[in-house]
Amino acid sequence: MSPLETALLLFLTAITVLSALMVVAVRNLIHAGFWLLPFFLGVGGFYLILSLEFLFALQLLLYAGAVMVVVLFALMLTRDVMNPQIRQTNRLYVAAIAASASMMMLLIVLIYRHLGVLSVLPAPVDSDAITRRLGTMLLNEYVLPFELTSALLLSAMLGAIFLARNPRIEMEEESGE
Amino acid sequence: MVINVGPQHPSTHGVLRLILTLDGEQILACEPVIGYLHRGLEKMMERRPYRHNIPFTDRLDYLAALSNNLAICQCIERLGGVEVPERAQYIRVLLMELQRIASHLVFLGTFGTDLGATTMFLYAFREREMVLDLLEECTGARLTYNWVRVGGVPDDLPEGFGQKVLDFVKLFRQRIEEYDMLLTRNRIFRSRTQGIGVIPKETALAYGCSGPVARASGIPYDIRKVAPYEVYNRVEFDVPVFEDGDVWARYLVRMEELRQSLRIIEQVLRDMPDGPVQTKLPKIFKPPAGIAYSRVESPRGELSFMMVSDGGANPVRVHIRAPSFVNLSVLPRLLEGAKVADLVAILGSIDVVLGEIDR
Amino acid sequence: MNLNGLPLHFFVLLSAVLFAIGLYGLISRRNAIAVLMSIEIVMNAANLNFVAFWRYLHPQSLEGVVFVLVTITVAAAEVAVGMAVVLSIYRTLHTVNVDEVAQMRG
Amino acid sequence: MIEAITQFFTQHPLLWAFVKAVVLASFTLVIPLAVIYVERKIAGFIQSRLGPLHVGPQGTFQTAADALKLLLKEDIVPEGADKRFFYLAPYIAFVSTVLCFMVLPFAPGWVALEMNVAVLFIIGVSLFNVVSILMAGWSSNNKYSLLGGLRAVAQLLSYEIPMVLSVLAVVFYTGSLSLTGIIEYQVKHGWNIWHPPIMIAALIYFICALAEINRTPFDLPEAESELVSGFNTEYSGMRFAFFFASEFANNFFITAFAAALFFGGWDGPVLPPIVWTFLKVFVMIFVFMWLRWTPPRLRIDQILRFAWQLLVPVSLANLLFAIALGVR
Amino acid sequence: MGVKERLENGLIKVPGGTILVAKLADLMAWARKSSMWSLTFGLSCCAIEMMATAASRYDLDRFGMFFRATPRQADVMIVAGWVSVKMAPFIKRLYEQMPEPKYVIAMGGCASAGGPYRDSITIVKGVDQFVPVDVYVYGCPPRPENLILGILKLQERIRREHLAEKKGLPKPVREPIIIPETGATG
Amino acid sequence: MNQAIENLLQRFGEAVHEWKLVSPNEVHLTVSASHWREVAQYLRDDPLWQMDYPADLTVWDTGNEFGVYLRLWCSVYNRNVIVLTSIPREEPRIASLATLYPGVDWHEREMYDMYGVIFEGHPNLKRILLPDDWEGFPFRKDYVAEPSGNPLHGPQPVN
Amino acid sequence: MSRQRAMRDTEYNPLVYFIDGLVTLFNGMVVTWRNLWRPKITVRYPYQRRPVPPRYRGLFYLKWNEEKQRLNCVGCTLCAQACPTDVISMVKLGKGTHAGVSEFTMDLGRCMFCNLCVEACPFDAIYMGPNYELASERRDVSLFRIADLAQGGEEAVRKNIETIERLLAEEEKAKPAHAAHAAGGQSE
Repeated sequence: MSPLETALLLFLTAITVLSALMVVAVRNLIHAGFWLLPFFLGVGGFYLILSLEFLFALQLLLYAGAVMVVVLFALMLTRDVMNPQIRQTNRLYVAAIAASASMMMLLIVLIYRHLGVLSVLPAPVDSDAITRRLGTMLLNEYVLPFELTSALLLSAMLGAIFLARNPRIEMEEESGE
Repeated sequence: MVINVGPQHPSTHGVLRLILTLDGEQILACEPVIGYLHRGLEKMMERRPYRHNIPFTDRLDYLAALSNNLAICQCIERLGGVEVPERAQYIRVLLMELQRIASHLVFLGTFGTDLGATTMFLYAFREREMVLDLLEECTGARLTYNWVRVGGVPDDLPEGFGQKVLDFVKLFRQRIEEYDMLLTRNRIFRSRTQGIGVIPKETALAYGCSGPVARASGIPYDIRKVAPYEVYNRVEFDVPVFEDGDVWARYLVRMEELRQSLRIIEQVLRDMPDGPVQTKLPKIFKPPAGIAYSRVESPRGELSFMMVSDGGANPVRVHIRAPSFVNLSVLPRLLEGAKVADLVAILGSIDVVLGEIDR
Repeated sequence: MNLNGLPLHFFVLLSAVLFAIGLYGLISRRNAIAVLMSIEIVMNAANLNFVAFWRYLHPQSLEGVVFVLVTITVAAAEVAVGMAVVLSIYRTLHTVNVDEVAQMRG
Repeated sequence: MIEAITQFFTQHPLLWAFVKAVVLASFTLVIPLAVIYVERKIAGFIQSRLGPLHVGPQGTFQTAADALKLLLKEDIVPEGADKRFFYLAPYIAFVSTVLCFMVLPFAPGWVALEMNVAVLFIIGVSLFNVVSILMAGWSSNNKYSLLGGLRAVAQLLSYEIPMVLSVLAVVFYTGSLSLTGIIEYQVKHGWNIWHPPIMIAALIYFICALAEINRTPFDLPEAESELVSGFNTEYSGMRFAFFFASEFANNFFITAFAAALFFGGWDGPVLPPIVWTFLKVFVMIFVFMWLRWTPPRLRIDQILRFAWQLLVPVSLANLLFAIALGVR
Repeated sequence: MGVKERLENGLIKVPGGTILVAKLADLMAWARKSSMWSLTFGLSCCAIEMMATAASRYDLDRFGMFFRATPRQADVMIVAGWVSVKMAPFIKRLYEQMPEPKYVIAMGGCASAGGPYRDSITIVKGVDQFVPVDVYVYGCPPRPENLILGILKLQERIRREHLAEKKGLPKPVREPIIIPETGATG
Repeated sequence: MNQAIENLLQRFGEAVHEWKLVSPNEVHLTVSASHWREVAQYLRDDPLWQMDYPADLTVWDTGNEFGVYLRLWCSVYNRNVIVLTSIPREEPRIASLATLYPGVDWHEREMYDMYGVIFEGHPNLKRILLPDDWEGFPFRKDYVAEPSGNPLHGPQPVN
Repeated sequence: MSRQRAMRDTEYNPLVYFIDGLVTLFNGMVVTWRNLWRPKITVRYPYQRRPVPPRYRGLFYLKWNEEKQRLNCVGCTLCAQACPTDVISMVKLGKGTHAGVSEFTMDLGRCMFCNLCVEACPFDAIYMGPNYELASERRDVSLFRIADLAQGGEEAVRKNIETIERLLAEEEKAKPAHAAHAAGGQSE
């Protein structure tokens, strides 16, 4: 890895972690929602590094585009309960820090235990071919999960429309897309 | 949520302010705030001799200045018992109908813009310029004509005016067809206007709505028929009346009135007799004491002047019953439960002129 | 990108950190939408892990990627339903605070 | 000379990328000038008037003057605004447009970034536009802005779905996710537009494109008569210029995208490919403008109802149709 | 604004400096005067003439003017019509919302000097009592040509102001003008 | 018409001071202020009158008293009625018709605004045209206006 | 009186509405297409003018009488009395048959261009001309003095005063008994 690439990687990591922190820590929820954007983009960047262009585009489309916008939309529709002055954390505030910190420590310890197994150098892959193979595989070997997912998606869509339906406000129907 | 629309807002046709209480997209209550153009005109008129007040009326309903001129002149004529020569009456009717066309064209244009059809605005104004050219040639002004006097009109029609008007009528008939094709028949336009802002007949009556607003609600109230003035009883024309009372009906009434106005103009030009156009009156005009009122069908509805005289040179009281003022008072009732998006269409279809509301 | 010199544990650690952050948000936030956002972070962390392990350990078989695809789709569905639920709760109870919603019981 | 330059840039790929980015960004800044000028001229002619006339010959410098003036205007941040997001929103809109142009092939080889998932990338990136609108609407601290922003987002998201579905129809039909691949397929097999499922897809795409670039009858987000100026009500000067530019660049892009998907991109006889691309784009832009100045606008609930009740089912059915008829 | 100020302070150093800066300044004045977006601000009768000016026959778009609904994006405020006491604060507020550089055209006798409502109790005698007016367009209402003339005068003024700026002269001052009372009664 | 007038006179007797048949379908009535609302209600509800359309309502100031003018129209028989009354200047009070005829609501508010006439029973009697903080009632004959002075209190001249 | 029901549409059906929408939209586009090729009606104002009709009521002028070498105005103030907004004021010069004006001021900031003054004038002295260009950067441009209003300008005013003074002097010579200070007098 060249120094430039290292710098880029560090930059990407910093952005991802920082924006994830902001999402959970910022008091103003709208700000938290907007911080999702760099987070998703950062994760997408890692997909790109791992030569998965297809996943990158999907991440862009579904997370950075759809999910984030829907979240923001919902936030803005319910904005009158979201006074930025209101405390956004609950009583489990300290417990949460403790829990997540210990969880992180645990994971790190586990990872270092198995460091030997993990330090493998990857073989180069052709990202173009991956996309193509992915399509074939989804319709052959993995057709069951694929179908299940689509069924889930369909039911989710129907459920969302049903739940969000309001005889008075038709505007919100699309939030269940 | 409370939203303040106006006083400077592109859809309020002037400086009307609406305080809307919203629940989502629905309007719960609407409170119009008017008076941003108030200038105490009625008081100013009390300080001036009768005939000095005529030019001020130009600035009431500035889209139909001639109607206002006619209304005040009729009122003074009734107060003083002045007769108007026949030719002058014909000229008045001719100009009134031209004025009605010009005014309805402004309605058409602004209503089109309100609903997003910007081109309609420019087409309507293009044709309006033609009417204005005609009126300018006759009266010498584009907007504030001041061309009706107590006892007639100041001057005869200019040379060759009739032919020019007829040419315009012929062209304008085709243009109305074009408007129909562009706007009236448009599916989007129809679904934006039909069934929106319904004024039931009883409401329209109780609120005293007049003009196209009343006629779209099924009240056959047109002063030209109910209490014919000038020579309106000698010309043949239909008054369109619709039962539905929605935005669409109000729009159709105005479109039909455009056609009827053309009909009236043709008849008037055909029948116009020769003769004097003005009755001689004394320099200082002092009508006898009393109360008089006049009613005129302005493009917006019943325009009525009420004057109280004590025999002096100045009126004791001039009251203007402005059609927009009354029609606008229905708005809060009309907007209850309506959608915000329909506000523009509803307000546009009432076609108010703030100049005469605020006086 | 050339991955020479970039060990797998970089990705694994990163996703561990992201997971912990998401967990913190999941526990500590009161607003239902914020909780959903934290879930998204957790899911992304998991996705990253899947992809990284696939890329380093089994680059020929694509299972990891398929998993991620499914997860992303499920996440999208989850957000759609979640938001619909939140909105309907908001409409009836005028709050999206998780604690309060739990107390009120509809 | 040229060889030397080529070699220099092959040795420094990052520099080359930078050059390409700069060129694309300036293209995105300049193309709106032309589009806006054409738009105003056409609007004028349709409305029996002349349009810009006195600034430069036939008013050609009009939009340049507008842009320059906007850059020189005072930059007001409204009181109570969320400053950071308020500053950021126009740039996000602009960047999203530039990113779209990044993967768009203008002619064989004339593409800044050859991406094999270009279509998905474009759809994903164009959603940033939505984010910027939300950002602008929310951060302005103005009810009109917020309402305009929410409406815009509801509309854009609703129309994104049938649009994606109709674009996917093309993707399935031609069997390629890359724009270059799609165009090359058309060069070989004839333009997509002549194939029945794609014809329907093109119609749906056309309608959705109108909604995506906020043209009548879907110009609600900026409906002057209702919401003053929609989400950009509070924006002034340069930031507004960026919104304005990105809107019209988007206009250009969406037609260029359509040209690539349905009309064979650079494909055409006699003239060089780049000319064909621009010719197709400008013909389509003319049709868009012609259409813009004709009908009134729909109401927000009608817009959404139209998308969900008609466009989404039809485009889904059409997608299946296209898959069934597709080559592979 | 940043570029402009730096230009004026001469902080942008280029070889052969002053000429280039002067040319740039010319360019800026040109841009400003040939792209005046105006605020839709119709009050009364004159508003109709203003609309007529924007319509096909006179076509303000020729000069690069079109109407923006929001004051944030407007350069010129055309106050068309009489201004009442109730309306005046709103006009002032809208004026303050406009970004610099901003100009005001008072259209019609009413906005310029109170017009025929000289003895009205609620009409402000000229909009220049609370916002600085650059061009007065008299007439009741002014013909569209007259308004266009006013706009041309404003363009001229922008050019001149800029020339004065360039030569280091003070800006042309808006002097308060006291109109002698005329008329039989007062 | 005659029958209708007779009924009216019978019903109200002395309260109708004066009546005049101006034309076959137009009557001018002068009534006492105390019966203002009753007369209006009678005119609206009586089957022979059915004056269902409130055309106009206004007030004028003669210097001694306020005159009140109400014009009604009947959509059934196409008739006009003008009802006049007068109220003292010192205590300008009269019954409101706004609940009978919603159309006179704004007219009454305007008259309150300009003359300070208090319409008793009006649901929302406050200023309509003038700013809320205006002092005095400008249409009264004794109102002293300062036409040449600048009535603008807030913004100061700039230049 | 025609009483009719407005043309109504059938119940909402997305597909029918959509197709109808396309057709009517196309109709509208035909109209706009037709207008695209019509001659443009724009007047390029500063470079091209439309003539105003002869009755146009623009800026005033005081008529110059070439035969009598004076302005027609005799300073009778009838126009000032006829004006609803007190636009006109004047300074009378001389009296009797040889009366005239030495100053005649108009504040167009107030003028409604209503033509009442012109109609009131029995001496054919004041008219409203075709000049409508009244825009300026100066507020006091609305104030027109006699030299701006008179046909022939400065020169005409000078000649007017000369003529009237000469006539007055002649008259005085004819009637020497009269006191000789009747050079001017206020109109009121």
